[in-house]
Amino acid sequence: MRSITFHQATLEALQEEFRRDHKTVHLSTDVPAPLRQEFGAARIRATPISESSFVGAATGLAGSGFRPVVNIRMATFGFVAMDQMVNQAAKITYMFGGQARFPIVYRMSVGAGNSMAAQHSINPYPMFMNVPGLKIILPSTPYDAKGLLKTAVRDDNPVMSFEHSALVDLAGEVPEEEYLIPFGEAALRRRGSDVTVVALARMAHFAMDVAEELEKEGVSMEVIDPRTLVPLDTQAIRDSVARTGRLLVVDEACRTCGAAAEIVSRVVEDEAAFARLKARPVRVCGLDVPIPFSPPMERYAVPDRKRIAAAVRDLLKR
Amino acid sequence: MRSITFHQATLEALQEEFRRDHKTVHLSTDVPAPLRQEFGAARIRATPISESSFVGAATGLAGSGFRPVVNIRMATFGFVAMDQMVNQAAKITYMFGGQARFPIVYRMSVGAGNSMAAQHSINPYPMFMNVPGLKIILPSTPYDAKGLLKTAVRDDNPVMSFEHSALVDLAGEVPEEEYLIPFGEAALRRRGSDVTVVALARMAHFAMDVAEELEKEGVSMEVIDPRTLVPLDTQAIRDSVARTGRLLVVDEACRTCGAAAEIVSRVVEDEAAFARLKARPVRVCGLDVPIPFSPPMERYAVPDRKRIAAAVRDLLKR
Amino acid sequence: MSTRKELLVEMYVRMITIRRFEERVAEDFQRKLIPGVVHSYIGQEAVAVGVCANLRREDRIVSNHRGHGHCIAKGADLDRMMAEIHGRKTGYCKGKGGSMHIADFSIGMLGANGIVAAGLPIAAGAAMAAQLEGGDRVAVVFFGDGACAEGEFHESLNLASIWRLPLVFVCENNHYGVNMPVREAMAVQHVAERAVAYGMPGRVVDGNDVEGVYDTSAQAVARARAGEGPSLLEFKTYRWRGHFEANTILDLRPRDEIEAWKEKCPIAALERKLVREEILSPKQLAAIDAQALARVEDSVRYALASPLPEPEDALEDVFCV
Amino acid sequence: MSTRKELLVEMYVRMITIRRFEERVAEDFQRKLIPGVVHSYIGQEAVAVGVCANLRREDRIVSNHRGHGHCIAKGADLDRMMAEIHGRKTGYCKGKGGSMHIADFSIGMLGANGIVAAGLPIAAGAAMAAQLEGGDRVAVVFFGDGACAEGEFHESLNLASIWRLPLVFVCENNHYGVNMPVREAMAVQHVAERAVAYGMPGRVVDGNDVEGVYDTSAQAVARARAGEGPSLLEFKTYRWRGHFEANTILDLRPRDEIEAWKEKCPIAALERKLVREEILSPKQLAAIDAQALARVEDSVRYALASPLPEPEDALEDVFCV
Ligand SMILES: Cc1ncc(C[n+]2csc(CCOP(=O)(O)OP(=O)(O)O)c2C)c(N)n1
Ligand SMILES: Cc1ncc(C[n+]2csc(CCOP(=O)(O)OP(=O)(O)O)c2C)c(N)n1
Ligand SMILES: [Mg+2]
Ligand SMILES: [Mg+2]
Repeated sequence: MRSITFHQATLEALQEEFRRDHKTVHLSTDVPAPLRQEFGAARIRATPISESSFVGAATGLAGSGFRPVVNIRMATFGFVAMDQMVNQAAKITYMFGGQARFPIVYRMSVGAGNSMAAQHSINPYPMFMNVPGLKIILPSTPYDAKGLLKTAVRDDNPVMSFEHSALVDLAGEVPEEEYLIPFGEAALRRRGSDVTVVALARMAHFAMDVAEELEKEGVSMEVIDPRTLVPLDTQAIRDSVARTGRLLVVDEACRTCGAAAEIVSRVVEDEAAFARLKARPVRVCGLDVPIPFSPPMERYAVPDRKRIAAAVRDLLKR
Repeated sequence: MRSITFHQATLEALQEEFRRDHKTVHLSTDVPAPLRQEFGAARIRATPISESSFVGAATGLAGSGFRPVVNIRMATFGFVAMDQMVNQAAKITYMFGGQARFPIVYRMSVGAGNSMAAQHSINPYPMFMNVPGLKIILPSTPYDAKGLLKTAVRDDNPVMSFEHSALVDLAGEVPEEEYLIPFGEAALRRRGSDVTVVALARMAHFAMDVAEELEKEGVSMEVIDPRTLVPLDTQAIRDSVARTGRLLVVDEACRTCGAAAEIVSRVVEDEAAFARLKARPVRVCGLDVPIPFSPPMERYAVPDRKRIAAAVRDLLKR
Repeated sequence: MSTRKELLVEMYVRMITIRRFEERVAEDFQRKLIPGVVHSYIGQEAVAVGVCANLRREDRIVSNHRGHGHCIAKGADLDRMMAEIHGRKTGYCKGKGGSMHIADFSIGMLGANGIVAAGLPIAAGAAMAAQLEGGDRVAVVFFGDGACAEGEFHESLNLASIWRLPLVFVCENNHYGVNMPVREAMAVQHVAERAVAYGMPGRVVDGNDVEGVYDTSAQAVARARAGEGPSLLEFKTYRWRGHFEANTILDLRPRDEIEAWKEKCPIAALERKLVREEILSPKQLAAIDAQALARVEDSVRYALASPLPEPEDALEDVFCV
Repeated sequence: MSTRKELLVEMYVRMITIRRFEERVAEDFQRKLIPGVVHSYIGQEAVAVGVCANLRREDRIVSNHRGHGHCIAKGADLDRMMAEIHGRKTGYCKGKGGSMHIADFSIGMLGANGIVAAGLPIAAGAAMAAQLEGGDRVAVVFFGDGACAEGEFHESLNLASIWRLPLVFVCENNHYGVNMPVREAMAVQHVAERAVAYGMPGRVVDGNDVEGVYDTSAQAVARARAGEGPSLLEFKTYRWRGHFEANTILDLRPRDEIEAWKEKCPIAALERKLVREEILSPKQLAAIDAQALARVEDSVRYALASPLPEPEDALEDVFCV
């Protein structure tokens, strides 16, 4: 199968969906040239730097029968438009009793690793998970990115796509034929029997590396990549933990009230999974600090392979 | 001891602190008359409806040696100023290497129960817990409200005070003498041996009612009110669970990635507490829905005494 | 009757309907029949009616927290409005929204909004939709003087002007945002002076003169339909009642100021004109009024006869499927 | 030398220092010595220097993502700046901030900022502090043309005008926000036209003429010191390099436009003037330049000799105790 980058995969997803449905429109401060060329300046709009206005405009467009895709670029720029996402788009279907559909896709890049410092390195998806009315995808491979983004464009609800900046140039197999990936189905990246490692976004790759490394030590790691956080494939995770008896959640986002806390809670509050737990569940997350600029500190602030491996080894001691 | 309302207690806290330190200033769209009268229009400013500007101004004031208190009123109005809180104030001490202090208090009212519908009934403190650099208090009694708010004004960091709208008129004992309540010390509301119930804000009162009710059935409930969420008195909760072997967390905020998920996770990831758990930990939280307007639905969307009692009874069956 | 006369009568019907509707809502709120809060439109009727009289069903409007008048002016059904305000299952939003979140997408009413100024960007999107559709639909957004201090005011006017969106910005300057006088909230005299910052026309008009409102907005709507871009209209008016129907916020406005504005009642002014120009007799006026009142009473009966939602209905409509 | 001449020389020293500093930063970035991104100030030196020449140490400035020039103009230490840019422990922020977050509160430099327009409200707060202090301190905020589309631009100008804050709004209009031409981002010709919406003076000035910048901002600063309120100054200028020193964003600006603006180099213009008016000889100029270069080279040596932070330092400074 051909191999393309994460970036190309998301571009293809939009190209295909924009061809398919002429009600799709694109809003962003910097215009993706291939989209502008193919679909014109009316549908592919370059916006001023005023996120509230164009994020809010997306809601008005959606409520008027269009399917806007908003590329906010770095997730951090979304905070100036926060009300329009969490207080308008997320609640509007509900507040209006379901009388209108609001198909909106927000794309935001996230993640540390490029020395972009505190404001440009955040992973805010846990904040949005706490807001009912938003679907959230978090792809880790070009294949998933394309399939999930296409599903997102067709979804009749606001969907946030968080895309890790360190994955943009990652290449991976993507079929020529069209495909969609449904929301709420985790990817079982690797079967294993000793421990369930739920790893998000970039961390899924780290977890796979660690699994390979630890295999040499006789450790059998199961690696699950949820791919979508809302809805979350809770069942797949619980089932896995019920089999392995051990849970490690790895997430680059900050620990407190993070996605990992939610995943741990969903597992332990399940009778079956709880009963099978052989050891306390463990989280390896981004530290509860703003991301520092200088590389030694930045590397320390987010999980790495070593920390993941250590956590797995520690878990297996019990 | 004299009894005053939650509202009066917070007003007294500000009056005392504003007398104590002339560097304190107050910003809000509607001016508290007693403060304006005593401290004048220069320090007690009425702002236009432009939250980003005055929330941001608080950061500039703080960085220039003042101690601003910003009353955002309903937490929902804070979303239009989100960047100034989570991306500026929260990170600024850190990004600048600790060279300046940013003593800022943000007051926000939260909570459902008044048929104010989705935009005006939110409990967004879990979102802010995910943001390092913000301290968070969540008082449930006039006594705590006063003592914590005074501590907040003296703290050299941004502190968010979330105040449940249904508690504003609640009366309670508050001494005439000055006192402060340190952050990070949970209040043990009631000793018990069968189950630890960690209950936040208004839910602490519900939990106390349930404890009384269930006492008649021979159930001994321990009730802990964390009072501050950042820092969180993790030790007190773990110790309690290690004694009772059972954990229920009750929070009105939405369940997913909520404060309850964090509390559950902090307990189960602790060796000692985990080892003593006799039953799976349980969360009773606000449903993952925007708060609906009509009373029957609104009541259903948030925890009530019945749901708490049922959860406790169910836990004790194991 | 000539078209102009018909128009005046039609506008009168709408205005008196809003007035009677709002009076009844206030009354029922005080009687604790209505949950939550409601923001009364009494005193501002000429604005919603004068503006919306220029609109077609397929044109879109976006409203704010003080939205009942906009709904009625755009042709919303009183029964379903009243049912929503009472939190009934038959309401526009199945009881999920209440007074602050009434919407009727089938008539182009894209929703009231509890967040000050949040409707402006949404309206820009609705106007962009109209532009993409290629017809001559327009969008109108209603907001208060208080909203003009918010960043979204600026961002939306800027976006609309650079994209020449078919959008009319309607500022209802009732001189206060809660208790903050607009003269303390900005350093210029008129909101509409700000239009120059966006290269769009700005107009300041008596908002209690429905004909003036109609004529001014007719120009702005025509301009929008012609693809010539947005306008900023400021209508000076006044709300008669407190910020909302609840006693949690004091009304600090001067008593005599309130009374003076009541003298300038937009409905009484129109009545005088209709009688003076012999378009309607006092008797006909009374009949229309009685009919409006009857419609409002019907809507209350409808609301009260409607079932409350089931608790579990709370679980529906988070997402549409 | 007369004061005016001294001023010109002093401004020349600052401008050439910024230029040499930024050249070296760009070079070291290309050599991958500097992590993250840096936004070059080359081409805009006259703005920061002309404005800050009016300020005292205790006056406060707030900057944006393109902040090196503002820091140097306000008197920041090159060593600690360069160390910060290189992520060293000896940097202004102990390596926690980097290029986009340099601050020096001891000289009233309240920080660069990675979020477009976020500095404006912060500066309003600094100006309010000055007002409360009761002296004649002022605050200045630097922002780009792109920032003028953000809501915080509007909110801050409004707040400053109604409170008559001692604040000078300095828009560095370099004609683009990344690749978005300012003429497409707003429907008026000049940002400063927007001052009328706030009842404050607005001025449009050649931002490459340091004397003009100095004189215009002298008036605005004097006005602020006198308690007469804020001003909006727009300086037309141009950045010579790409949006930032990284190749992740293409520079889509016309080549010949860039070249034309290089012809209008603010430093070359000042040099010509200094020589023409016989304030400095070409030789003296060269000596100053050499000295600036040496200072920059020293700062690089300082930075490179400084230790990197320990990984665990990441845990400090989340809160101050
Ligand atoms: C962002 C935000 N801030 C504050 C509020 C609280 N609030 C509701 S209405 C209102 C006053 C609005 O004034 P104006 O826009 O003039 O409308 P009016 O009520 O006068 O019709 C305020 C402050 C809010 N809903 N949203
Ligand atoms: C709120 C926000 N949106 C977008 C960005 C990304 N961004 C950084 S600088 C910039 C351009 C700013 O243009 P301008 O204000 O003119 O400053 P210049 O770079 O031209 O000096 C953009 C879009 C950001 N940092 N913050
Ligand atoms: Mg008003
Ligand atoms: Mg620019």
